[in-house]
Amino acid sequence: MFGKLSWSAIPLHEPIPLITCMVIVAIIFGTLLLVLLKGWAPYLWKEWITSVDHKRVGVMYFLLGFIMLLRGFSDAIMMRSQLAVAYNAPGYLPPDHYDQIFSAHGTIMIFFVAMPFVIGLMNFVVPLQIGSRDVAFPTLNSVSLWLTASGVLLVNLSLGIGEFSRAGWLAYPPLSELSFSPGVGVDYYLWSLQISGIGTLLSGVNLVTTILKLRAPGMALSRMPVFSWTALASNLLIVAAFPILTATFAMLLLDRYLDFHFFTNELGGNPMMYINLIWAWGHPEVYILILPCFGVFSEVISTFSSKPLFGYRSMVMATMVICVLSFMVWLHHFFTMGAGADVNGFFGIMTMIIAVPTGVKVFNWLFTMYGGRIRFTTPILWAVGFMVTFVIGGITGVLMAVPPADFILHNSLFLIAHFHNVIIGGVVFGAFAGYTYWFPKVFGFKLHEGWGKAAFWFWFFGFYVAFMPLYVLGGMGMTRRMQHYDVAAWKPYLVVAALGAVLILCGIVCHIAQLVVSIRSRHRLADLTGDPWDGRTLEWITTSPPPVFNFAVLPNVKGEEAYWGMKQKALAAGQLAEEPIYEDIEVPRNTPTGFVTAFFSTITGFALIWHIWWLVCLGLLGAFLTFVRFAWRNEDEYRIPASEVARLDRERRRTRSAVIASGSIE
Amino acid sequence: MSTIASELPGFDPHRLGHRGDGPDPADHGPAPKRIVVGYGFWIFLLSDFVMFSGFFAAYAVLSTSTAGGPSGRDLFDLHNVAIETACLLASSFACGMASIAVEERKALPAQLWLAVTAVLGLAFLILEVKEFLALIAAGNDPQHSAFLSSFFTLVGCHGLHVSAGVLWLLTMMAQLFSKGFAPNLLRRFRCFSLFWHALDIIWVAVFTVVYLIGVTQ
Amino acid sequence: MSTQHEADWQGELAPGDERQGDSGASGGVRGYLLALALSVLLTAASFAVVGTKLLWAPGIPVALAVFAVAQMGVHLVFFLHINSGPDNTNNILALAFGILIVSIIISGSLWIMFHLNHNMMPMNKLTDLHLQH
Amino acid sequence: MKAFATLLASLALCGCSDGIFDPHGAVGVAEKTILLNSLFIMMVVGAPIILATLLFAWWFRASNRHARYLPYWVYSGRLEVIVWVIPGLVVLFLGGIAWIGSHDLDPYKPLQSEREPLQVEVVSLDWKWLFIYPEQQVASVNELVVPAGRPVHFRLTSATVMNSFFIPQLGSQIYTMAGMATELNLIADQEGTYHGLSAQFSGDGFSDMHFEARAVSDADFIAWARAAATVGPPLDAQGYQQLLKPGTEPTPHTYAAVAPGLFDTALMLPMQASAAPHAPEN
Ligand code: HEA
Ligand code: HEA
Ligand code: CUA
Ligand SMILES: [Cu+2]
Repeated sequence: MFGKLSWSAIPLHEPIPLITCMVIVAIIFGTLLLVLLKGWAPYLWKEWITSVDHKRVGVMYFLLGFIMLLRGFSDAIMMRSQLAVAYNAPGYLPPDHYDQIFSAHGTIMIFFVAMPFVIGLMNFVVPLQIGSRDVAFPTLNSVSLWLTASGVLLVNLSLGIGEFSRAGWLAYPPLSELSFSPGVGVDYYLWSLQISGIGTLLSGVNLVTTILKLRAPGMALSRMPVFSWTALASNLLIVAAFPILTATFAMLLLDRYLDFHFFTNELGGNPMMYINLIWAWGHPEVYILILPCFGVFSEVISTFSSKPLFGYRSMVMATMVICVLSFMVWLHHFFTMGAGADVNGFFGIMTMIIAVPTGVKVFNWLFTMYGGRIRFTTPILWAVGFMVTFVIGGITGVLMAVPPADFILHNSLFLIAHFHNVIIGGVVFGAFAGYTYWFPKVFGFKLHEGWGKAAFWFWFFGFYVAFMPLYVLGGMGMTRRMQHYDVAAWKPYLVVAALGAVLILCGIVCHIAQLVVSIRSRHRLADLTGDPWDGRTLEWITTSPPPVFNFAVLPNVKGEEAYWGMKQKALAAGQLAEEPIYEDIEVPRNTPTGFVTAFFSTITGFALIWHIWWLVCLGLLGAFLTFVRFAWRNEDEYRIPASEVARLDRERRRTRSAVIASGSIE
Repeated sequence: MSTIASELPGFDPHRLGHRGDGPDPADHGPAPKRIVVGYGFWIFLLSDFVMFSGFFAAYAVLSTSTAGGPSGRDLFDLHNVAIETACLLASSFACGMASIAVEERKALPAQLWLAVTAVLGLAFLILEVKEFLALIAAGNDPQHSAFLSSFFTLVGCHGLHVSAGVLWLLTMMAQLFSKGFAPNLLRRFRCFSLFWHALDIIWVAVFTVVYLIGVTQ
Repeated sequence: MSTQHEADWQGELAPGDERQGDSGASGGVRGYLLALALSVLLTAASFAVVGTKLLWAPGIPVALAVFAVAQMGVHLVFFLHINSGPDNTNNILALAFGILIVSIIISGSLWIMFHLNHNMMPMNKLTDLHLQH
Repeated sequence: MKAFATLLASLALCGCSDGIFDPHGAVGVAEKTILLNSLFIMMVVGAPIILATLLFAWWFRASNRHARYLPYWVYSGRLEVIVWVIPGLVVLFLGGIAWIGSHDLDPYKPLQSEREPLQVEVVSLDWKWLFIYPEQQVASVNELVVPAGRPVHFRLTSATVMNSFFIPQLGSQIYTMAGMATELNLIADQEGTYHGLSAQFSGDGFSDMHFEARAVSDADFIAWARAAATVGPPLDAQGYQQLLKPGTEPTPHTYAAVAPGLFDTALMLPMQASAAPHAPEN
């Protein structure tokens, strides 16, 4: 009846997961109760859960990332503290638990923290920046979001029901095959990533189409802000890379469920093929994460230096070169498998070539600051911190691209240090820069600067304290994924690294404090102009928060830095351009399609993991019916009358005019 | 602040050189829904091709890993494959005729041609399932070697796509019947025909790489 | 407003769309008939090549590849209406990107896996256990 | 900057710890040299960039009235070229090193030496290392003894999941995989005891999957092999089955009388392990 599921799946005898689960369940029920008691449920349902507005979807992605960040971080701090005490001792986390933790940490951080954050940012900003009303397929966008949430739910269910994978974040076979991982852990891993992967793929299709087909009049590609360019590159990579992941996981699933022999040891299976394919996805994946962050830094550095971005053309070219090259380097993750000198040499060189366009970007940011008037707000702190940190991380990456050097660095803590260096120094810093930069656009008030700066400094130094020792440990020959060790010389470094993680924790606490304080003093921090930073790109032309339709009239773009040009003209003339003629605007209707689809896919996924076949059928049937129901819908849009559009826009023009009259925008 | 540099003639700080150029065809603002939907679906199809490339790569690598069991040469019946191919080709043609009927808003011919498409698609599926069942009955199931695993997966994945296409087709016929040529149906139909023809392209790769090259090895 | 935009976008085709009133070689029923004829021809040629003794055996896969590529081209042009016209540029670019990725993945994987297998298969040193087919 | 200082200081520090910066074999020495060379070449570009970042950020702060404001300085053809060429040159240089290095230090390539390499066959098990000396017909678990100054040719495979055979102070690591035989050539220049381990996660017992690699004098090696040949149980098919049971092995030990061709059997065993398809658990 219930397949493999039984009471023994609940960790009643293991205190750590049990308590964690109980706390989480309590929090979830508490939140639900609060929502119900306060009567917020209808509002949440109507305005958020069923929303297809790209801005709301973006915010929800963001929230998802934020919640999972706490989970990912608690895993990290458990690992660091375990290693700080596990010298010649078992520590407090037995291997089977520790192995789940690093696997979950890597999986969650990449798929459910970094990805939602980056996708959320692109979702929110791109349509505004290119002057569009919404993304190309708003309903699909909501489906993507909820499929990702479904993956998140499954991963977290594994905490309390059954177990998570113990095979690392990429689940190399044969370890991840049924014969070596007979439990449900790997199945949790595979199904949650399959489901959320489809969501990611759809969101990539959506954004590529949006960027290529929905730009405002006059917004030629050669005038598009660099963030939108990097978003285009990143989404092209999603569209091209995620299908490989889907195919690879499908094969591993067939091995595990139907006794196929793609990657098994026996009957001709070949585990090397899995490793080959997973990295053909995996390397582009890291650029999917970093490219939009490069875009964020480009916007932030230019805005706060009060200068256009230096070398726009080089910047765009570098972005696209990275986009294509990232598909030609994947073997650098397994130089030590023994493919031979020619293959290793070729992929080593291709890898290094990526350093060239990346270097060009760094130089261009540098020259953007040169001759600028840099206002040191929180976003630019993150940007400068990024430039310093990322160069180090990039260089250690190039070091490992030299095959003979990788022969001694592979899988060591040096590697761990490299990728945390680029991911924290690049993706996380970029995420925070973007978060502080666009927050006022999302909510209409700025974030508190003091707490933001405190968070930055804790993160910045915390990062160095936590990860520089790992470079050293790598040099001392310590490998990754160790649960305990007996080399005395390693211990001091591991203790320092644990302290670094505590510093980072302080940074996270500052972030939470910042959010609380800012919400409390939102009236004081309010920004009525819609343009708090003296911005240059189109998103700053509309109100904060923007209306559902984004722009009352689609902006007519002339020249690069669309908004900057209009603003200068208005300032010179002392008034805004003439009032446009307002027209009715069609806006997509909200729909529960996304939520319902995700509901059924979660059920299907859960049933598959536990081999509850009747429930699988039920879930699939539900998903199909949802699809048909969606296809049958007649009306998917409603009209906002011109008078309402005009009313809203006149209000915006009034505040803008007042600012213009006062002579400066700041 | 009386003169604005960006308004000066010849101001082109980025040397992009598009000032004074003729209008860029892509400068016209958002595309109409027809193009947006078609393009989005096109991108999706390309991603589907990439997914297939994963299965093709796996097949190509594993096709010699027969673990002492039979190889493609021993198993494949080209006669059957030829009939399957004929079915798919004919159905692609029928789909084309259907799209002409749809463009001209002729409901009856459209339904007829769609039905022909579906029947041919089903015929293909039946043939494929029969082939699979025969293989399994003879003990050559996908559990027996990496080669067989990858063969069943690659060909089966194409088959699943065809099945999904047939389901989609039937849903659309029902919609056409009950609601006529609504604009969203027209858009969906265009996507469908892209999908159906793209499956053909994949089938060309399948019968070449798997069957034809398979029997010559 | 929206009709205005429609007009502007005359210069662009959705994938799979045919230009209105296109009476060229790919248009209408004639186009589909031609497509059918061409693909039947190419398919027949592929199947024939396999059976033939006329062709040098190692050349057969090459011939098959050529026929397959030709047939894919036929499908793209006549069924999917992808062509090199200016109204199709964006669709072609997307296709080119797709083809690039597909070929990188397939050829890259084959190259890598060939070398790995070559370097690691213990066969040459063994009385072979599993290559006996 | 601080970061660099930390990094460099730490690199210097670990000169006295057993790691890749303290190599005791020709392969390791070459790899360490390549690593440091590459690092310094890149620092030549990287360090100035970091410095310039901090400098520009500080000098061009809005409150600095002495800094020149150039709001329209956004393009320079000359800089554009320089910006592409500098990293390009660095990569050209590194690329050359990478190409030559991967050929020269290819793990499969025999080492230059007058002496015949010692043959050692390595099998990674759950979670221990089996070393077979086909010429001496002995074997050991979690203890690798080799003569110093004589090249060693390893053939490696895995009895179960993937592992990576790695002795940081001797140089290159290489994967061990079931049904596949990889090869590796290493040499220990001086006598000594080096830490060896698996660098590829292989399951719950992974952390204990390390061994001692002892490089000894020729005479000691012969004595060790002779001793091993007399004490300890024989390693036949049955003994091997015993080893296959998952578990860690805290105390190294040796085997006498290794069945000939044991490595090749071990190589093929996992491929047949379940020639009869095993039913998936339901
Ligand atoms: C956002 C994520 C991200 C980014 C951006 C990068 C960027 C790079 N990575 Fe990293 N990498 C990872 C995430 C990332 N990586 C992860 C997660 C892993 C491990 C996964 C696992 O095994 O679990 C990994 C592993 C990894 C390996 C495998 C090591 C091993 O397993 O043994 C290698 C080897 O080549 C590598 C190289 C590089 C290179 C060359 C870059 C380059 O793109 C860096 C380019 C940047 C610069 C070089 C700095 C700026 C440039 C200049 C200042 C110009 C001047 C400099 C020069 C000319 C050199 N990475
Ligand atoms: C995005 C990727 C990401 C991030 C951010 C981190 C962050 C951290 N990681 Fe993680 N780590 C991985 C990806 C990541 N890691 C991967 C892939 C592995 C390999 C797993 C494996 O072996 O299989 C790994 C492994 C790994 C190990 C295991 C090493 C080993 O194998 O021995 C350790 C050990 O302590 C560790 C520590 C940390 C610490 C202390 C942090 C902390 O310093 C930082 C914590 C970070 C945050 C809490 C913030 C993240 C925030 C955002 C991304 C932005 C979102 C912001 C808003 C919504 C506002 N990591
Ligand atoms: Cu210190 Cu050897
Ligand atoms: Cu990589």
